Amino acid sequence: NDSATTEEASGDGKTEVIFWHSMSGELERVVQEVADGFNAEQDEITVTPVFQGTYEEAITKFNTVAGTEDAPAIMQTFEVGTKYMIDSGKIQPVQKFIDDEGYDMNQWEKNITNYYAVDDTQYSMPFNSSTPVLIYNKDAFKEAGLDPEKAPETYSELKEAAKKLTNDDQVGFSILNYGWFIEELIAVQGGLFVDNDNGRTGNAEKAVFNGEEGLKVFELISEMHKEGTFYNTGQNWDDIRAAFQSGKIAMYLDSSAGIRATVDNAPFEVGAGYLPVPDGVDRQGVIIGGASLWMAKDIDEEKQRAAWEFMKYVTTPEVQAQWHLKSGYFSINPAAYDLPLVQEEWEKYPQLKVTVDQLKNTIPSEATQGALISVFPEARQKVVSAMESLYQGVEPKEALERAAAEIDQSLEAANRKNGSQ
Amino acid sequence: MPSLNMNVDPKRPSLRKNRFSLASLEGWLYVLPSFILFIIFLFYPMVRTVYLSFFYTDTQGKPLSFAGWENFTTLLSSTSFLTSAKATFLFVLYTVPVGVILALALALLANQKLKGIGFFRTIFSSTMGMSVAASSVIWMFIYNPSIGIANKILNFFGFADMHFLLDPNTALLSVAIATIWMNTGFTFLILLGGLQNIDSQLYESARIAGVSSSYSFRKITLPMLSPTLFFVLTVTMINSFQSFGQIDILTKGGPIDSTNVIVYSIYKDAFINYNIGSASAQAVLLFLCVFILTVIQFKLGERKVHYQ
Amino acid sequence: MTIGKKILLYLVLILSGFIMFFPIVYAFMISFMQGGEVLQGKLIPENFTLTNYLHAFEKVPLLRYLINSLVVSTVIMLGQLLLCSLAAFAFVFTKFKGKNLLFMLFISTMMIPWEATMVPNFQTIQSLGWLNSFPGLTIPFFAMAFGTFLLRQQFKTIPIELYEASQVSGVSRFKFFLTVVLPISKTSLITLGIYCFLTAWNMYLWPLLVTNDEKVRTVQIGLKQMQTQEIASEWGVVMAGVMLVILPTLLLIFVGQKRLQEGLTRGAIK
Amino acid sequence: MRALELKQMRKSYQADIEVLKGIDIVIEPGEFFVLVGPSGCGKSTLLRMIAGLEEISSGELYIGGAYANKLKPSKRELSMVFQNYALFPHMTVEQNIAFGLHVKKLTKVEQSQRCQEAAETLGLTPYLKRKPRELSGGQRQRVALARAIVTQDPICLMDEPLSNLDAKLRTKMRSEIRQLQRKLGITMIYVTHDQTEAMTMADRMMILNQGEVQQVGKPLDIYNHPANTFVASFIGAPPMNMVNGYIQNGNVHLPCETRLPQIHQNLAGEFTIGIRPEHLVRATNTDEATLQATVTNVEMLGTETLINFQLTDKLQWTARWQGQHAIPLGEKVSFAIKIEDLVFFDDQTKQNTFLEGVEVI
Amino acid sequence: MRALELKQMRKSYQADIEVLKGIDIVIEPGEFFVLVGPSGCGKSTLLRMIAGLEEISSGELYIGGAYANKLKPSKRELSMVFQNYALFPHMTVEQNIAFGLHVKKLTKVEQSQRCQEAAETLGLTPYLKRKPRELSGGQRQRVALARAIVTQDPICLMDEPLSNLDAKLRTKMRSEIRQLQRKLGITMIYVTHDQTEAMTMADRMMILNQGEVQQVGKPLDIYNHPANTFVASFIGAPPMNMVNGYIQNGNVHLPCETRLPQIHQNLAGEFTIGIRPEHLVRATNTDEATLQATVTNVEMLGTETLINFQLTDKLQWTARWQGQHAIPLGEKVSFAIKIEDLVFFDDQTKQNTFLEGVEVI
Ligand SMILES: Nc1ncnc2c1ncn2[C@@H]1O[C@H](COP(=O)(O)OP(=O)(O)OP(=O)(O)O)[C@@H](O)[C@H]1O
Ligand SMILES: Nc1ncnc2c1ncn2[C@@H]1O[C@H](COP(=O)(O)OP(=O)(O)OP(=O)(O)O)[C@@H](O)[C@H]1O
Ligand SMILES: [Mg+2]
Ligand SMILES: [Mg+2]
Repeated sequence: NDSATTEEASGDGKTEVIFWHSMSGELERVVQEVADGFNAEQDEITVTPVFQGTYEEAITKFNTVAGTEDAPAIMQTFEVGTKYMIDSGKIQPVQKFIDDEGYDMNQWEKNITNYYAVDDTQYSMPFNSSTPVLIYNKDAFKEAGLDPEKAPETYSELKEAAKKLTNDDQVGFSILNYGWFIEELIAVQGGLFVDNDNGRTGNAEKAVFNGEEGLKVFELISEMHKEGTFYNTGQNWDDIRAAFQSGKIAMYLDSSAGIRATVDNAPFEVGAGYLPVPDGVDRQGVIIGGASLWMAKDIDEEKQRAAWEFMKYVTTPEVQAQWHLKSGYFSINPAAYDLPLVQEEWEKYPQLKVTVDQLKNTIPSEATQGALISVFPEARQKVVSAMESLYQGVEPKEALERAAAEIDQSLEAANRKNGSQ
Repeated sequence: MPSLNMNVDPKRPSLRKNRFSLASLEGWLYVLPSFILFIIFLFYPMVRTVYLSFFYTDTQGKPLSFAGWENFTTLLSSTSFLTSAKATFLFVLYTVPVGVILALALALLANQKLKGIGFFRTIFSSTMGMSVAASSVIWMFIYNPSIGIANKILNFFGFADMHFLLDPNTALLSVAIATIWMNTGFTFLILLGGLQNIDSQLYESARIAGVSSSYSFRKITLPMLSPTLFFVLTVTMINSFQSFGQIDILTKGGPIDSTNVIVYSIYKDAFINYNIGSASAQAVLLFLCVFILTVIQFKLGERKVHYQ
Repeated sequence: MTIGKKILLYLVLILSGFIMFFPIVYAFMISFMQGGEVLQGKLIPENFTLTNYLHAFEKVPLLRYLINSLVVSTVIMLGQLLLCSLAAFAFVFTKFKGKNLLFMLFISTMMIPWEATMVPNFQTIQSLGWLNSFPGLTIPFFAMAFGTFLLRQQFKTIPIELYEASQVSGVSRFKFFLTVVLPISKTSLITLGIYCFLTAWNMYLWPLLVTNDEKVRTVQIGLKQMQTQEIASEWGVVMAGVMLVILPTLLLIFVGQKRLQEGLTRGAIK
Repeated sequence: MRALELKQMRKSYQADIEVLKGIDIVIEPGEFFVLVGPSGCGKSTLLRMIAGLEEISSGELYIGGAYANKLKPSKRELSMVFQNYALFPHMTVEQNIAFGLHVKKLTKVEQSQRCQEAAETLGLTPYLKRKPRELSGGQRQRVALARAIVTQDPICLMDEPLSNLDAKLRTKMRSEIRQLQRKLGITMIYVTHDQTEAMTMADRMMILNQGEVQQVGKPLDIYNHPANTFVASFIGAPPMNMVNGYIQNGNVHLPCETRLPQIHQNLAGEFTIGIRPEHLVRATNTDEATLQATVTNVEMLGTETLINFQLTDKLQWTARWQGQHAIPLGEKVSFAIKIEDLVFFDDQTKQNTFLEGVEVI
Repeated sequence: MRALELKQMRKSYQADIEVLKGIDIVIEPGEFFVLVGPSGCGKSTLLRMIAGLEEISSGELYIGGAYANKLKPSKRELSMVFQNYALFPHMTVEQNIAFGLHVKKLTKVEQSQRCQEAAETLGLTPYLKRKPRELSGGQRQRVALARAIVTQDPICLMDEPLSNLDAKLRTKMRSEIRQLQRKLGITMIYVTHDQTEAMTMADRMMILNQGEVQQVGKPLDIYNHPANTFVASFIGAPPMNMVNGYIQNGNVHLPCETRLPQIHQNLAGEFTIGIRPEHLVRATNTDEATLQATVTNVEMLGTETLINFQLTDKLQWTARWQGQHAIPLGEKVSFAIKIEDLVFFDDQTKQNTFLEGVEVI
């Protein structure tokens, strides 16, 4: 019995904090290290990280145990699940502890915490955060006669570069068929995804990404694809990376968290740049992606406190520096970047700094705060479908409108259900 | 002769009843353990699913209010469900006949009396040892447009690159091929077992008659194998309707929903989009659909099957 | 068989064997690749070192997981063989009211999408207090329509004379089941056994759901733990994991195949 | 020792075809009861019904006085040799023989001893460790036989248990089975196609034709007094010669060249007249009653010779002579007939008129 | 019409047990060749080797003059009736019979006609639509038979094809098969346990024992001149009576109460002496050569009576008398013996010394 084991573990008088996460691979070890570090530092609390599968799998499980003894104290959930978690009524906003303790939240990176704050309430604690960046093959740039130190910044530069980079064996550019990138490409122009200020001043009722900004993004993809300078790599992260590493594509958008491995694995020099914007548009910055840590509601107050202690520990600059270096995710606490440890690493991987700069330069707004949608996963699927239809020759406008209409429907259905609750 | 049947011993009915119920009881006893587990772990959830399919649910799957047939009517009128249904049927159509025929061919091949045949049997059945997840990852690499072996082979033979999983026209087929590969091992093993169970005397008889091997295949092997074939067909069909893992890993239902088979759609609705009501309705529809097909298969098929 | 035909047969065998086995060989190759080699589309690794395998063991408690998987799979296999053969026996060799209906009911369970049953089953297991325990991992799978169906088909090919002969000998039905039906169906039982074992071995979502503890978790969770989403997976290590995980199963097939070859018996003897 | 009683037992596999049409018979405890009849007449079906393997369509069965229609086979305490052996392919000969012995409450030692004995009796000792598949047809049949006799059940049903054995072994088996049956007082129902078996082993025998009982009785009685033409021609090999003839004024008229004495009885009318082949002996002196005919075929079996001859254009008769007689084909031979050897059957009902021992005037 | 030649054919299933130990025989085209021998002696194995179903361990097989060791069964142009029928369970009787007919280049009409004919001959017409499972044992066997005869292949192998038929049907089948074989000139190899079948059907017959040929020849020759004690006791039912005796000064000494004349030949030494049961006739006058013994068992078969008597303490002999003789058990009977009916076998080799027709002094 699960609760039994919990009791047992806390038999030595320590409060046990179960921490469900979805960090697999190398990341799991880093999470474990962080927990170990915390456990070693004090002797009141033990944090036990437990891998619970993908975010979707974990959330399903959380959903079934929330409110019972089997619920974990800390639950990691991806950014699109934010609204779901808020609405579920089964979590305790961390704002409570911030207020209780008068914790200074300003040490946290505003551009990150913003995403998880609604109506000035901080709901969860950002944990692993990333943003999209443009990754490119410097060797290929050289070969094509482009400046390898200067990444394309506008659509026309991008197109230009892609054209030059495209030959029999290589295609200039690619974006993973993943809704996140579209959201980012719209946000960087200052565009919104849904109405009611990206769902942050009220439940989103309509999709608005089919506006001018979205159209520009779709047109870019469509045009480039028609020209043959855009390569469709599907929905798999590994596929697009394989395409890049094997020299099939010369530029693509990747998550900031994946950069280091890409640099390590590529048999050529890798460059990183900001997300490109349409010509004549001011860069607004990027939305944070990744996941955050939530606290369960119906558990012992003591456990909640313990969980909060852990969260605070996680955000200390030292821990964040480790985290940033080992995982590739951003540090929530910008102070971490000033540590010599990080600076050294940045020497080695200048690409990392690019990502951090891009985030720092982000102008806080509803657009870059990111959308809050109850049907976010579904919306992303629709956007992916729309992207895919572009490759089949569907007009960008039509594809966008169709996706928007479908998302409207889902929004309406969701709101109706919420209303009847 | 009905008139004679009237002439029954007066003590017989009671006797018969007694014996009948006793024998019945024995039969039930054998079935009971399975039956109880089925009730707890399959029928009860299924009933719940059916129940939920008539409700609007919140994102956590709690019924909110009675929806009547609405979940169903919405589904049946939505194009995406129809696409899913079509994809499902196509998928079954691609995988079942080809898969069974392929496995049968391999089984026939491996049924020869040759030196070292055991090695080949092991090879042929080896795909059975691969989990769907592991196999799918391998196939993901094989199909990868930039590094995959599939395109390398195509190029080798002078064909242009293909975007197996990225082109809505080929994605389903590509997943089907991977699925066939995954299923072949087990189907092969079952069919081989069936083949080896056929009495060799029958073949001896045929060999003496001098009929061609294709004739004895049609007239002896197939009919004698029919119980096994029937089983394999039924099971692969049902399994094919339920394929999930490979789609999740290879295509996630895309591109443009072309591989969004119903089970995957159920999964998405239930675990990603939190539309439990709709997911339940789809599950019910899928269940009914497979059930009807299976009943038909039993009604038509079992008649043609020759048991000993 | 003429020499020519033999050679042809061998050629076809080798070719189809190669095609069937290629993906596994490919996985094997990947399991030795370092860093980006996989993503660069290499077929053969630069050098065959065991580092990936060592990494695989380091990353997750693979040995522990393997043992758990072994226990879980074996228990499930035995449970399924027992329950399925009992039920199949009833369907073939006993008469009772509603037999056919019950059989259809059994078959129909195969059509229930497991996605629909998962959450309620989780709650059942939770309320039974079986989370994090072997019963929770195994018992829900003991009953299996598929296996019952398979064995029913096999049992139906047993000549009824054998049943009659043992009836006349005064042997009880259960004894007949033990001493005649089971041995004669050895082939099918082994096949089914392998299948059950492998399916259990390959389970992922259910063990993930009902366990929170490394002490009872199984290898497929371990495999998943090796893969990552947003950052690049180390495919070499993942495949090393895959190879380690399929090694026992391939071995099982190999051994089972041997047993299958021996265990062939045919119908009644006239 | 257990009696068996069959009351109006009927069986139909398909709705409208009756395979057994009301069998009424009481089989005494310890009796050796032989069942004969042409192929497909229902012998195996009857055995299977007694064993409880086939449902009784109507009628009643009593075993040892108890109503047994619905009794399970395993409760009937009988053993059976199946016509098609029904050996267990996965068991060795030894295991096959010992199968089911454990229910008899015997010690392991007794079991194996009985098993050894049976194997010894049936000459199976060298094959005890083999699987049925590696045995010859006759050896398999003997395993089936062994399996039945080890049980020593009070009732034993045997369906052509010796059909695949050679004459010598068969003779041996015959006496072994008979002795065993006597010793243990087994009630035996035995189906056979072998006349010698039927005649030598049976206490009583029953002739079945198309599901109907033709005659029940002691073998010799049946041989000597066949109830009807069917029995007459079925029992005895070669079968009884038969022809349609008539009696007028004490003269027996056969449709061929004959010289027969007048008979005493006050008989007249049409009859089917029969005579056994062995009664058509070679005529030696001229004043015997004779029948002349042309020889068409001669079969010398060593011990005896079968002489086929053309009685009428359409009718062949057979005579059976002791010893070896190389008669040239086409020769006209005189066969002596004793008038008392003739059997008269009612022309309509084909029933025996029991006019035997007709006196010569 | 096709000849068959077997040269030193051997077979072992397991490494060290030879089931057939070098069979040398030429079977003439169109010959009806019967194979007999005790159960398990290798008859079926031999047939299966000829058919090409069993590998030839060593030796050579020629069919129609051509080396056939490696020939496929289908290329040997032969048909076969299997001892255990080997019917196709999933096909109707009709389909079973017609199976493989299409390779014979016959029109559909011819095929179905042949099929009808065969079914008619074998009395299977009412069962054409049934599956083997719904047939009686004899009916199944007839289907197997029909399947072989429809093909009209030049060589036909039959393994106890009539064992499950009743005497009457068997007699009929016997002549049908023989006629068909003659008409089509089929070379037939026929395994049987039925002596009558062997004697009446065979052109030549071969006696096999433990994989070794004992004697080959015309049935009557074999009956009259058995090559050794095995053949003597195997052919003829009941078997030849045998005893160890010796000749001294022209006197034949048997270990029992006898009165035998002196013999002429200049013979002496120990012999195994045999006499057939039918030669032990009832003594009628007092000056005959006789043998006295006590009757222990009498079996009346209708046509004939088998009288068992105690020759010595340990040895039982059987006499076979025509007709029905109800001799009381325990009676002392005198059996007349003709000295020329005695057969003398070498005491050591058990081979026949061919001292037949020994003259009485
Ligand atoms: N597959 C086999 N493996 C091993 N031994 C076998 C096999 N088949 C037959 N034998 C043995 O070979 C010997 C000859 O068998 P075969 O079947 O030829 O006898 P048979 O003369 O036909 O006897 P029957 O009259 O009883 O049918 C027997 O002792 C038998 O046990
Ligand atoms: N399962 C069945 N379904 C339909 N008809 C059957 C079935 N079994 C037997 N019969 C028919 O019933 C009749 C009697 O069969 P049964 O087996 O009792 O004959 P039998 O006397 O034993 O003959 P044989 O001497 O040839 O073995 C036959 O005509 C047969 O065709
Ligand atoms: Mg029968
Ligand atoms: Mg044989």
